Amino acid sequence: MSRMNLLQAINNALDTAMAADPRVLCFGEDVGVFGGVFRATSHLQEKYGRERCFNTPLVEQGIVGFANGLAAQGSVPVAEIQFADYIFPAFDQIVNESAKFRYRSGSLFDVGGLTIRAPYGGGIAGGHYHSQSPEAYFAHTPGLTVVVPRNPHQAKGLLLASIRSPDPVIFFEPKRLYRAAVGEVPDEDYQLPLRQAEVIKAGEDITLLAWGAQLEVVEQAAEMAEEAGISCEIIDLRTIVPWDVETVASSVLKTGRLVVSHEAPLTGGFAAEIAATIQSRCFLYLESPIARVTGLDTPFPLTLEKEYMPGPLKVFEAIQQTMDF
Amino acid sequence: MSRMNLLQAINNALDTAMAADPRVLCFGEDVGVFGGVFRATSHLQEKYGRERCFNTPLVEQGIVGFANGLAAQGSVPVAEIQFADYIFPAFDQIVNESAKFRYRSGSLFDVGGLTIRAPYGGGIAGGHYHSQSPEAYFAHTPGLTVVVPRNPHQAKGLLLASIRSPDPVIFFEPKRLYRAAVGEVPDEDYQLPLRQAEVIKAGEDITLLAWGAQLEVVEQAAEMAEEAGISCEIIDLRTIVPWDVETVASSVLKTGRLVVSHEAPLTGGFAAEIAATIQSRCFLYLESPIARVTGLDTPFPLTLEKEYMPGPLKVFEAIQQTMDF
Amino acid sequence: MKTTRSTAKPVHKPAFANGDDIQIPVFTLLKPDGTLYAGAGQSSLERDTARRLYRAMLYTRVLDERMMAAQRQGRLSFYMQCTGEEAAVVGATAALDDADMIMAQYREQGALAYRGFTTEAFMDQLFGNQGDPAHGRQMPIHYGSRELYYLTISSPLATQIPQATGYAYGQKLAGQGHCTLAIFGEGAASEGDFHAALNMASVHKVPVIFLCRNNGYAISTPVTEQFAGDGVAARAFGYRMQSIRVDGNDALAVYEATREARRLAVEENEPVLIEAMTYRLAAHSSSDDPSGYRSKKEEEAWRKKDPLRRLQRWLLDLGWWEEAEEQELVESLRREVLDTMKRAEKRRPPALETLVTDVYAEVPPALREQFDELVAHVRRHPEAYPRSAPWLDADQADDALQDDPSAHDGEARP
Amino acid sequence: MKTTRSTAKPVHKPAFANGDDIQIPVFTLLKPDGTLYAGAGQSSLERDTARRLYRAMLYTRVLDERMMAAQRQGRLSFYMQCTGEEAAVVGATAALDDADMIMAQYREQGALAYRGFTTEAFMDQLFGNQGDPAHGRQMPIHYGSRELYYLTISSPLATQIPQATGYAYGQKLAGQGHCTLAIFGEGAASEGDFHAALNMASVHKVPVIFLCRNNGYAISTPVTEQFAGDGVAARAFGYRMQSIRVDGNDALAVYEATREARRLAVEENEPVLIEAMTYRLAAHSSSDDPSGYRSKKEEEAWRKKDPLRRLQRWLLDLGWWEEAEEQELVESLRREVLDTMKRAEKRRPPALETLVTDVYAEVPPALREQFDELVAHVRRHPEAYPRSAPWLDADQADDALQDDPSAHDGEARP
Ligand SMILES: Cc1ncc(C[n+]2csc(CCOP(=O)(O)OP(=O)(O)O)c2C)c(N)n1
Ligand SMILES: Cc1ncc(C[n+]2csc(CCOP(=O)(O)OP(=O)(O)O)c2C)c(N)n1
Ligand SMILES: [Mg+2]
Ligand SMILES: [Mg+2]
Repeated sequence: MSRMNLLQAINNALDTAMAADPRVLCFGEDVGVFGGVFRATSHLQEKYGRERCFNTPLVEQGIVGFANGLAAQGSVPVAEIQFADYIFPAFDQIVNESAKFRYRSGSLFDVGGLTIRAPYGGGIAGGHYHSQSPEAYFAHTPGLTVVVPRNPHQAKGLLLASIRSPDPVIFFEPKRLYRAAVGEVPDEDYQLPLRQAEVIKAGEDITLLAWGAQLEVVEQAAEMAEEAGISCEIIDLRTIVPWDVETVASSVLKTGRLVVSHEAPLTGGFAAEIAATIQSRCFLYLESPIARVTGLDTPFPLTLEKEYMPGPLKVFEAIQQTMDF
Repeated sequence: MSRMNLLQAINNALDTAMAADPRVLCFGEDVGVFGGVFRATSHLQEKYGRERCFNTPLVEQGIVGFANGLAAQGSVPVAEIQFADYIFPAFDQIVNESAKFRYRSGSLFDVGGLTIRAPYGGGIAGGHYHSQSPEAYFAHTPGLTVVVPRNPHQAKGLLLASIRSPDPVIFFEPKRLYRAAVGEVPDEDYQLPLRQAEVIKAGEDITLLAWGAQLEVVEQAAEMAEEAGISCEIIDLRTIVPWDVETVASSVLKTGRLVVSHEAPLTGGFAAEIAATIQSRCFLYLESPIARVTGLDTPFPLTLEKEYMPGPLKVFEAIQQTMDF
Repeated sequence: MKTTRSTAKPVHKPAFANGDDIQIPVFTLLKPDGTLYAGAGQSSLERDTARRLYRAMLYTRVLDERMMAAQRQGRLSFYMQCTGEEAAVVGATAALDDADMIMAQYREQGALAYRGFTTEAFMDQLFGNQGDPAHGRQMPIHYGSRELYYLTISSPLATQIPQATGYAYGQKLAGQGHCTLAIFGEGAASEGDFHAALNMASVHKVPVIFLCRNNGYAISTPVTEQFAGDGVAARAFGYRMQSIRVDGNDALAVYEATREARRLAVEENEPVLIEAMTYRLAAHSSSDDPSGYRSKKEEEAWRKKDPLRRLQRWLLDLGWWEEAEEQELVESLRREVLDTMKRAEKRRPPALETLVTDVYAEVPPALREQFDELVAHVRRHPEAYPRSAPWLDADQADDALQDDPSAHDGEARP
Repeated sequence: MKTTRSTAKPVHKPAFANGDDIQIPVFTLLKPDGTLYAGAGQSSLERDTARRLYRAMLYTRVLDERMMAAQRQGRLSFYMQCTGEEAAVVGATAALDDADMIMAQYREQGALAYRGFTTEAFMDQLFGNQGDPAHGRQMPIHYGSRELYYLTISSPLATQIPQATGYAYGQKLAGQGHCTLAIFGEGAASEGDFHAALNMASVHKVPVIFLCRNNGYAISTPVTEQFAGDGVAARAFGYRMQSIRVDGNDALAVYEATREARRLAVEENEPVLIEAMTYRLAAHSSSDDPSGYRSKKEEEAWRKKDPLRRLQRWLLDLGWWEEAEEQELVESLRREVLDTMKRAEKRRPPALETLVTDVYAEVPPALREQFDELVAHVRRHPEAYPRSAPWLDADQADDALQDDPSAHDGEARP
């Protein structure tokens, strides 16, 4: 066990993966000598050489296209997109290619080895283009797995599982936690299960569901709620798609109430899918409407970022409203 | 009034727009001499010259980037993407640029003149890449307006409104209806309102909501239901975002039941947003869970397309289940 | 850190240039009549390879004619011909090692023919029946073969070009001396992915060959509206990449150029751009009618440069081929295609379950539920689903078979 | 239909080329010491323009120094310097008509300075306060001005390049003799949008100038890992586009090159690619520390080529500028920046409602509802929202004002 922040945990996971399997390669803009703008790939080039860890030209569609080809060839590419906001030039390579590679060839070819990492989310005064949470765009794409870790321990275990998953994975790293989240992380090689949500706190009255940095927010809201005598069950979805309906549904069957929170805008955010599925699964058990606490339906702002974000107070009020319905 | 198919109605709308406003330009792959692979832009080059209707090189990100620039300059570009499946290389230009142009500049600059047209949807034996319905990807993007017409009359009126809208519009044309849907279309210049759903059939027991080609399917299902004594209210959403919550909610408040149908895969499809919003708005009035009848969570197939699609029988069964809940 | 590698001396008058003086010649060996140009060096094409090459070109022509006719008869939903471009495609393939990877666009069935893709395999894909390894999920002509190192075709244009760069980078690390050939049209070369692929290949010194079939059109769009420059070859200079322009209707020249390109790629890790100057003799696809955008006269002029007749003449002159042999071969190929097509048309459709397999390595629970609902639905309405309902029980028997681990006998990864 | 414009004769031996022999010289007029090269023609730069140009370079330098210091003091969240590249940016701007459109990347504040963007406008954007026309929605340095024909900066790289092609196409149709200047880094030139933009510009003969600031780095990535070729200029030949390489630290040469480029663009509808060879003297941004990826020695060598001193010397020699004048100007600019910054820091934040305006031309009902809920929420927890809560009632007063139609007084469209 070592104390690490989330960034160190990511770096440690990449190091572990590269040491364990010579087919693992890390690349992207500035990931070489520099170790990435956040230093997630620090020292990897030094350790594993320029052939396995390198800078690419500045072209996201090329980075993912290149990674798709490598994965098809049998390598295990871990491509970095410098910010999730800049993943869109690669959208075609991800949505039309990575996601459909296996299906369209009947498993003659697949890009299962592919992992795409990107720092994501708000709360760092990044404005429009250094704050977005684009998970829902990818969640509408069968074939993709989308993972978001909430802390350093989760980050290492989930990233290792993503790299070794037989399916292409998009791994979004809540950059607000890069240095802020610190915790004990096993030194050895370990994996945490993909596609399984985790109940991180049991409770009776209401279920709170979130992922990534938003869990911290939800936990704070839950504390306020507990003080007001409301017992909250907190679930970390961890894998956005394919998502763990069972864990969420059984919790809601018990509590009868659900609040889902994410930073992305409300309309078409992944909370919509969760609400749609859960209202159908748990219809007769729901005591109040499923509530969504999310970013506004606007681009991500800067000066008024705090007002925009679904902070603990907003989640707490949603809990109250849901309880009082 | 003239009898036209949907393709002719589109062509007529473009012709009307170009005649009325010299700033309107139509371009895209093969839209020039050839008039587009579906002939939606037939004769426009002949009529308005090569400067206003022209072929572009084969590069969707360039087509939309170019169109964004033209719109910022004050022109009124109507860009064609040959198939909605090929809109993804332009995703960055649409989601990060068109959608945020006005917001990020505080209205110093905007691309309100922009319209992007694309044939879309399945049912023509097009397989993975000539069948997709990507509206939900765009619906998660504040700043965009997404429109889908259901018949020739709607197509002309909505396309003219889209071209003249002060916001960028993505206009998806159900290509299955291009020649199949025929109807009376006014010869004059007219617009139908954006952001307004239309109740196309009143009913008492259940609300059926769809858009584009899926309305035909829903209408067939409603006929079967009526025979079984179920009175259906049918709504055409028409504008996917920003969507008309009021019309849908008031219908559901009346019927207490809702079935939403679209061709795109279930998870993260726009029916999820509708279900999430409506369960919240109409919680106490809902007599059964909101049902979604959609494509499977897979890429679009070919030989078994019929099995994949949300056809009338599937919608009918969902109506029955919703009634019997 | 130098910001340029140029050693040119500074100038003090503004000197604009548009590259007009860069004249890229066409490399060609065979005259239109099939005899060698004076000055054409010895061809390195050996008898067996030459015959294999020509056979594959003939096969492609026969296949295209037959399938286009089938499409016209309404037996097939869609088809695309290679006609006129067989030399470019097959000539390049013949210059590769058979285990080099090919990532093509959609008009390159000649490459598969050369590598021995069976007529059955063609037909099963075209008819999307149970024999298609991709289970009838894609439109006709989206072939793929892992055994033959031919990546399954994907409709979105140019996406395979940066993928080829990545694949070849993996080949370089693997150190087995293989390379990747990406084939695409001059239209596809306008996509952003093209720029990405070439730049990355040259920066990372990747053993990849980019073969652009400049066939004059992208559907209806002539090259004059696709780019203002002199073809595609000159773009290589912007990346300091080796390039060559070759007569795409001259199989011999394409073969020689690709052979040398392969040497540069594999031995020197120098990526290469080849521009094959050719012409799409047929319509873009069975959905297209070129009469709206080009003249019969233009087509006729190119028909005279038929790559098949050209190579045939050379082979005949060398005594490596006989007219009689050809007639017999064509006859038998036609029969083979027709007979196989008839069988393929009658083969049953893919199992219903193939709708949900291969999305992920394993079918996730929620998708399995969607499938189960679908099966129940089809069982309730068998008349509405003639393609799947009749086979539901047969499929279940198949499933039982598939659960038998011995049935999984994995093929080795390429 | 010809598939190539080349008039080169066919060849019969495979002739590969990588463009190594294409040597693109650097056009330069001023020696590093600021005197003219022998052979340098007469400059067309007139006294007033020259002074305006130099002033804008000085202003930019002063602004950058002051704001970088402010960032270090924690007064500003983020900053990016133009330092070292002022000649490239301001020199090009000076060669334009003031109503030509500029679409820049983010390091081009010199262009705004030249066109008279006020210190207040800079500060209001940097501090995202109520005076920022974009209402503090974007990070610092994302300036924009409709009056000054300067498109609001967008962080995603290269997106403005095809937009520039489109904008310029619109200008061409409008027929007012204007053009668009797109400015971007050599890193951004690797994006697919670059390829799209240049190809479309040359096909459609668009009056656009592409100015690539080749400053050696894209964050930490040196040009040697960005491309293998000789810079960016040679890429123009692939599109048969006019191009020129210019010493980016020589304002005079940049001015002359851009002037001629503008003539080609506006009078002949010939798009032009200019590659300005320069160096990013400062860190990439306030978040970056270059010591990890480049040497002090390298930086020092470039510091000696400071574009300001070079132009200053030329101006002094001509008697168009005085040392004393400079000292005074710099002093007063520093004071102006500092004073304005102090005021800007204290200006109130944008109104809460600006969170939801400008997403669409009108706020849609559902978004209006979200906003109303937000207002109610902020009112319940004013202590948690110090940036907006104190102003809620002031904002409502403003709203009332805005509902007054006379307040909407529209500026003419550029
Ligand atoms: C990304 C994308 N855009 C558009 C299309 C539609 N489309 C299919 S083929 C084609 C023309 C391709 O021309 P070219 O690359 O020259 O190849 P050729 O057909 O001449 O062999 C187009 C526009 C597509 N398949 N993918
Ligand atoms: C699409 C996109 N990808 C990545 C980034 C992150 N990024 C910001 S600046 C930069 C380097 C740009 O280098 P260059 O174009 O050479 O400009 P310079 O900073 O040298 O002026 C990168 C990678 C971005 N802003 N947009
Ligand atoms: Mg072509
Ligand atoms: Mg740079």
